Amino acid sequence: MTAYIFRRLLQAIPLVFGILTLVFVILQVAPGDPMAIYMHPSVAPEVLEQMRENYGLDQPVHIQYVRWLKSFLSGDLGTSLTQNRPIAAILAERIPNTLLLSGTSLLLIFAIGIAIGIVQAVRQHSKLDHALTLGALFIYSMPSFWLGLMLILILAYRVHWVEWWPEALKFPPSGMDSVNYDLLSTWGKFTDRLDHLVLPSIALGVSSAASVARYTRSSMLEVIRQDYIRTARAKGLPERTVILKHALKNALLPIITLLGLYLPFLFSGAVLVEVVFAWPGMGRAIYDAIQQRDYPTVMATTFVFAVMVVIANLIADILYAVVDPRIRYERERR
Amino acid sequence: MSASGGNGSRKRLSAAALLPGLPQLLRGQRRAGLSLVALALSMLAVLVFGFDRVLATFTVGRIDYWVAFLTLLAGLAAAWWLGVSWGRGSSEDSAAGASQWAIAWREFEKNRPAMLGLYLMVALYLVTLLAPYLTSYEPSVIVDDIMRVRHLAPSQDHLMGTDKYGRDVYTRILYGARISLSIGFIAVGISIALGTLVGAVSGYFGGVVDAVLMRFVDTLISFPRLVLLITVIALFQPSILVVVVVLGLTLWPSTARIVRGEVLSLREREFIEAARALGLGSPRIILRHIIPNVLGPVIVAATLGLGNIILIEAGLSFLGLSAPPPTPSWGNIITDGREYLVEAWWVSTFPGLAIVFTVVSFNLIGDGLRDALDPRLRV
Amino acid sequence: MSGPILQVENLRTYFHTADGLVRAVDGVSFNLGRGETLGIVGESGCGKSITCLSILRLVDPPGRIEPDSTIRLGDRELTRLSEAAMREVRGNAISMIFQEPMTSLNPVWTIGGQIAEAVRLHRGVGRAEGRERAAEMLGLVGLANPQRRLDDYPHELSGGMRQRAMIAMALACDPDVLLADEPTTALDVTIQAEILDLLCELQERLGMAMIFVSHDLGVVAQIADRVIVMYAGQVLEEGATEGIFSRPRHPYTEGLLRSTPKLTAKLPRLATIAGSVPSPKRWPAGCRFHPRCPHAWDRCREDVPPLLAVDQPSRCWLEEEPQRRTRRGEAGG
Amino acid sequence: MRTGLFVIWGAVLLFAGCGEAERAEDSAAVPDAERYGGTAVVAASYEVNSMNQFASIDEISQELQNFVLLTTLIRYDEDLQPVPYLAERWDTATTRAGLRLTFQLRDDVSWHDGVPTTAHDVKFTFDRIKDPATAYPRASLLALYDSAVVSDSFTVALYLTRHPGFMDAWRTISPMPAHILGGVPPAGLRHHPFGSESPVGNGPFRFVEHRSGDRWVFEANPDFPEGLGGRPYVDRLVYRVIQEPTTLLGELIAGEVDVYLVVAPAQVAQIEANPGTEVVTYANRNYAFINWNGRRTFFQDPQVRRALTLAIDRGSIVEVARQGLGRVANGPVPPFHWAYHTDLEPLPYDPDSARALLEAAGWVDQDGDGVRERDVFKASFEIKTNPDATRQEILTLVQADLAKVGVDVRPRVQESQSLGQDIMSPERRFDAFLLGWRADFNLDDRIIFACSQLEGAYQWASYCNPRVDEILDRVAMMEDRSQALPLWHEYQEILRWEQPYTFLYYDVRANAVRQRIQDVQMDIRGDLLSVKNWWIAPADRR
Repeated sequence: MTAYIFRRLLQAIPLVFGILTLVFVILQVAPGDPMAIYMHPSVAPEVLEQMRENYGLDQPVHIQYVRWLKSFLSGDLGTSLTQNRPIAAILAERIPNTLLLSGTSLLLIFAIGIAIGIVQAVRQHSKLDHALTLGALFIYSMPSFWLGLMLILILAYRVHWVEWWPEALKFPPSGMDSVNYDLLSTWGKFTDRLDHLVLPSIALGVSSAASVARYTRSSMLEVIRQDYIRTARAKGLPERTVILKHALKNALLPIITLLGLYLPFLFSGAVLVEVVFAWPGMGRAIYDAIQQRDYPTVMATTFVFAVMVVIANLIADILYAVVDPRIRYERERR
Repeated sequence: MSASGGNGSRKRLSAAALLPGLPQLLRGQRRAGLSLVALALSMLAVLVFGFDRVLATFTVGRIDYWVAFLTLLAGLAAAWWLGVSWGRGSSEDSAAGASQWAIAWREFEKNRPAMLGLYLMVALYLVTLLAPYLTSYEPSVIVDDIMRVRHLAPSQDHLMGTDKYGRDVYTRILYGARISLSIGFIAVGISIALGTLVGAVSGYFGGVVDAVLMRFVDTLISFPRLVLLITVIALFQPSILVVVVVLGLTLWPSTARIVRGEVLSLREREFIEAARALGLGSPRIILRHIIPNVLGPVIVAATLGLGNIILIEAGLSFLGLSAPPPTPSWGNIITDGREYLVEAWWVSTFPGLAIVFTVVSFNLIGDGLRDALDPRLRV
Repeated sequence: MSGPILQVENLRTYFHTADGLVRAVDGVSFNLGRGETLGIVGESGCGKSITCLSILRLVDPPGRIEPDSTIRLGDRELTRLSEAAMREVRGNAISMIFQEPMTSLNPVWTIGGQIAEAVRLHRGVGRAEGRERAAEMLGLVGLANPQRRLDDYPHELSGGMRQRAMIAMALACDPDVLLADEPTTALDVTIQAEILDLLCELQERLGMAMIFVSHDLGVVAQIADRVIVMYAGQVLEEGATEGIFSRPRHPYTEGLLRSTPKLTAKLPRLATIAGSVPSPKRWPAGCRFHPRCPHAWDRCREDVPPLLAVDQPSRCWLEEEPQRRTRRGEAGG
Repeated sequence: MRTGLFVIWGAVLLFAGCGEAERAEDSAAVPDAERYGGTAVVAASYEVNSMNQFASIDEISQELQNFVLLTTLIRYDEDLQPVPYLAERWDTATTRAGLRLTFQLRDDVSWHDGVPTTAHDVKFTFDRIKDPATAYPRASLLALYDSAVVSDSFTVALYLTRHPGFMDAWRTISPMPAHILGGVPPAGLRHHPFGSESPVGNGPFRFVEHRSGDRWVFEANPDFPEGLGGRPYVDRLVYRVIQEPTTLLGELIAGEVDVYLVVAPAQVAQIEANPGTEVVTYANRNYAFINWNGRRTFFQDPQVRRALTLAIDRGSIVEVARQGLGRVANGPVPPFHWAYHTDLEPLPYDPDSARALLEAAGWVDQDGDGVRERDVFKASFEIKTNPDATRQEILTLVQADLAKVGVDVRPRVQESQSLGQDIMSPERRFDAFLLGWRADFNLDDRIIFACSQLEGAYQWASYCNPRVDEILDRVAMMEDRSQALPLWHEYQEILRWEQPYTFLYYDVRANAVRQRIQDVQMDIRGDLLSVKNWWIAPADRR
């Protein structure tokens, strides 16, 4: 197993390198000047030149590239042009936030998606099945930012046409916690954080949950047709046990590979959702950085995104091996 | 059921001339009949209720009017021609060894949600092409007295109300369909063409070519898509052209993967061996023998991709990274109206619904196609 | 002997599909005595497996056991039991072994776990006891080193070992009736024989009754006390094994026998039965075998023959009009 | 991003902003002791870059620096006259080279780490600003200043060339702590953790926490000297970034946000309709304009530029795009400024005259396509702007208006950085663009309209009028306002006629405030002007 993980890590190196190069090329080709934010009448041209020099932007492209790679390899992600602080420090603040949000969403996606998928498969062709299929399809077809705004209007803001919405189901529409977070008790902090997670994680995850439900349903239907399910039934096991113990674990195998697929998707979605819900995560960091042509931040953030995706795929593979004894066996034999 | 004598065919001709679809209905082919009736009636309705706008085609001379005019003519012609010819030789067709596509179509036809999606899509495209005949307003013209006509609630004059500039939302959605759908179509076209080519080449040649191309594909895939799009579009100035090209250039890797997988299994099959034995060159084998055989999964991916792109375009509009205003893409209309959601819900709600229904119909078609084209899934 | 342990009467299992009614099992009746082995033979698609699954009420929708069918286990009428009561029967009073040892075991759980599961469920014992019983059963079916095998996953066993494990699982709760649905078909010939011997031996030791389904007459001849021949969802002939094999009455049985290779007899070439099993959506009118029967005449096309004669009943009008038997039929189609 | 470009260069003013929150009348009844406590939450849709004066240029950073964390030497009173703040008093003396300005600092202000604030801090700050290696973005504030000399711990003398409004710089520059930053090389100041991780100030609030992209938290500084008002009433002040306006409005309505700075015009009506919130408006220093590229044939003719202005319904623009938050502009001097020409009427909305002017200039629609031509040139061009919702709305309206007089406009939204690059390039890569200026109290328009600047980075209109040059040169050094006023008026009259820009409107700032926050005063001097006096009645505290 260790050898396998090691091999996978080695394979990831050219991938990460490729991503870095790609981003560098795009940023170089793109029109626009990172120093433009400082251009206004009271900034003298010499001052701009001075800053350009300070940031090493006066160097030829290939030198900049090599320099950046070098400093990156030595663990220095550079300094943000707009925030004037080490990018590593910014990311250290932002990464946990994005992980918290996408992690919660992921949990939601799989918990809700799998539960609905099972219900649908077990009651295939029933009215409930059709209704859920249709509902999932509609949710899946909704733009996430639109859903986010609707959630805010209904659940947080309670515009006049949704005044019937119960007060208890109101959730804060922005930020990670209340302004008095640091004054709360541990339990208070926990519930406060949870409260703030509700809306963004729903907006981020609901469409993926719909697609997980779809996959689970078809995977489950496939598994239910298998001989070993009949064997389990022939043993006299209650239907619950048959489905939850014998069918589910098998049906989950293809779902686990989805994990690796959803993570880049979640990180993408995080950009929109973090903007709508004022969530101080990486998605917004990269969006702001792009908007302000903060090259070093764009490159560093992109790199971290890519590494996180690579790690996610690795985790998905390992998880797959854990759940499926057949694969474990083969790897051990190798 | 086929009409053997001249008498029967004359009767059918007159029935078809009266109303296309009537003979099919009389023969009990409900689906074909009703579709034809619906097509003919809707075209006639456009002609009757929008007569002055149809006439305006000749005076305005704008290209979209002519497109609408041709669509109308084609629609009417198709309705009557199909009314006469459709379903005449159907029994003979099905008897002979039908092609893979005919089998797929028969499977698809049985799938009711997929057919619903197909009807929705056809209607959508007709509406898009006929847009100038379906409204008496212009999408981007702002009248003088804005304060009087802005944010009017839906009414008979303005089916879906007016926006903050007093423009008719219904009209903007009609014209916006054109933008959103073309962005989708062209982008999918680019990505499918590129993805198929790369996938086919990679799978066919294998070895170093495959390794290099697939590493590149991996790189693009492990990149959060929207992040990549935002980066590139923001840096190159949002415009329809940039959005289309960038979407097309970033979405192809998944197609490439699908195609490569198919090609890898195809490569070993006899007919490719045979082609090689005949001494055909690689480009020819790829183009003539491999690509036609991987079209099925590619078409499915394309249909699902269309819906996806419409959603992505909306997201980009929200971030101000799509076609600049006043171009009415659906995403733009939603974004325009979102600040006024409370006072004027209609501005954002209707384009939102348009997106949802369009994406739903593409997804229904895509799922139907997948079921129809994949023999393994056939029960 | 106090009467049969299992009585099946007029069993009809129909599938109500969108394309029409499929009468997979259409009026099957038989008895199974205590300790007896009943062989069911017939070509694939004739309803043998569905009959077994119907006994356990495991037919998947849209399949349904039609009303008036009766399946009596001792004094219990299985068709009327609640689902919960039926679960008590499955794997406990009646258990089943399936054709495909490769796919009939759940690939993601250990063998031991899968065997112990049934024991714990029906015997209400704890984890340790269940495990012990599983090991005991694995030993019983002749697996070497049963304790270690408990923690193996199915893919770590060979086909024959898996079928042994399946048998162990089926017998773990001492069932009264064992349904063996082509348990040896998927196995190599040598292993087939081992498994058959094992089944015979276990049946004698444990004294249970067994229904042994197979399309292989040779295997059935070896193991069964009595045989029923099924075709197109019906029983065509029924009788003691020896009688069926030495004096087949129904042309279908004859055909089957003739198409079975024998080491002893020397035939110029192996005979086959002309045509194939008809679609269960549209059984032929009259005698269902008539399109393939070398002796068929008008009556066969129109009237449905009942099971005629008593000691070895056969569903054939030849029983009434034996003179109709043709030479052509003897030669084989 | 949002503010686009702004000019900041000095002068003194006469006219004060009009808006001051109409507060609860009974506020005076609450005894002072009961006012202490509670948390006030300020939010806006943009990030605060840094607490480091040497690095930041955005408006909100400066407000937090000058009113919350740090202290300026002087402040303006309601008549926009300098009043003492950190500097107890000052005097001026004429020297041979020009002027000597001596500040006497208070001796009871200390940095939040306990070290007293002294004249050395002022000199340190002055020296760093003057040092090009610091790359201080607003270095031109002190362009006419020469040197600083510390005479004792609390006295510092500054030598400068005499010019009008020389005090204005000290309203916006807060001294920085020399004992912390003194050892940092000038080029490294920008990256010092002081900016966003460990700022130490000497103002009414102390830094507690900064979470990037989320919030800044400050707490009351109990040691803030009585002479400057003492400890602020609220315990904590939180600044939150909420990018999406809809979300921000939701938080305001829900009561999670107390002050919403720079309300989107579309939301004003909703906030006013909501019980518990109100909108505070005041005329600020910004004005919006369309810059016509004078190097293009079409825009060279003042007649054509005037026609374009006449054809644009600026009243409607203010009503529709700004929800009435603005006033139609007639020139580059906003109404707050003492030199504003009160009797000058803006050009009216008059499409008929516009058509006549265009025709007179030779622009006629010859081929009947609805767009005018002259020779081979077509009256068709691009107007760029940055991705700001209001600006895009305006552009949409402008396009519609100009279409009615036969001028074809293609709006183009371009992301701020590359737009900045395009318009400042020596090639002037644009036809026209829509942006805004922020006029400072000390107004000097030479850089945007003077002939000498034609090749400069900011003379986008390529406008040159010798008389305008003369006026601008003279008023820049004229300290006597009564003498300067007629010149200023003439300047405004000329620009109204020649329209190098189409001046769209003078901006009115709208901020939303929850009523529980008492004694909020916001005007042209700043949104957070009165932050240390804000208080919340005990019952209203969260």
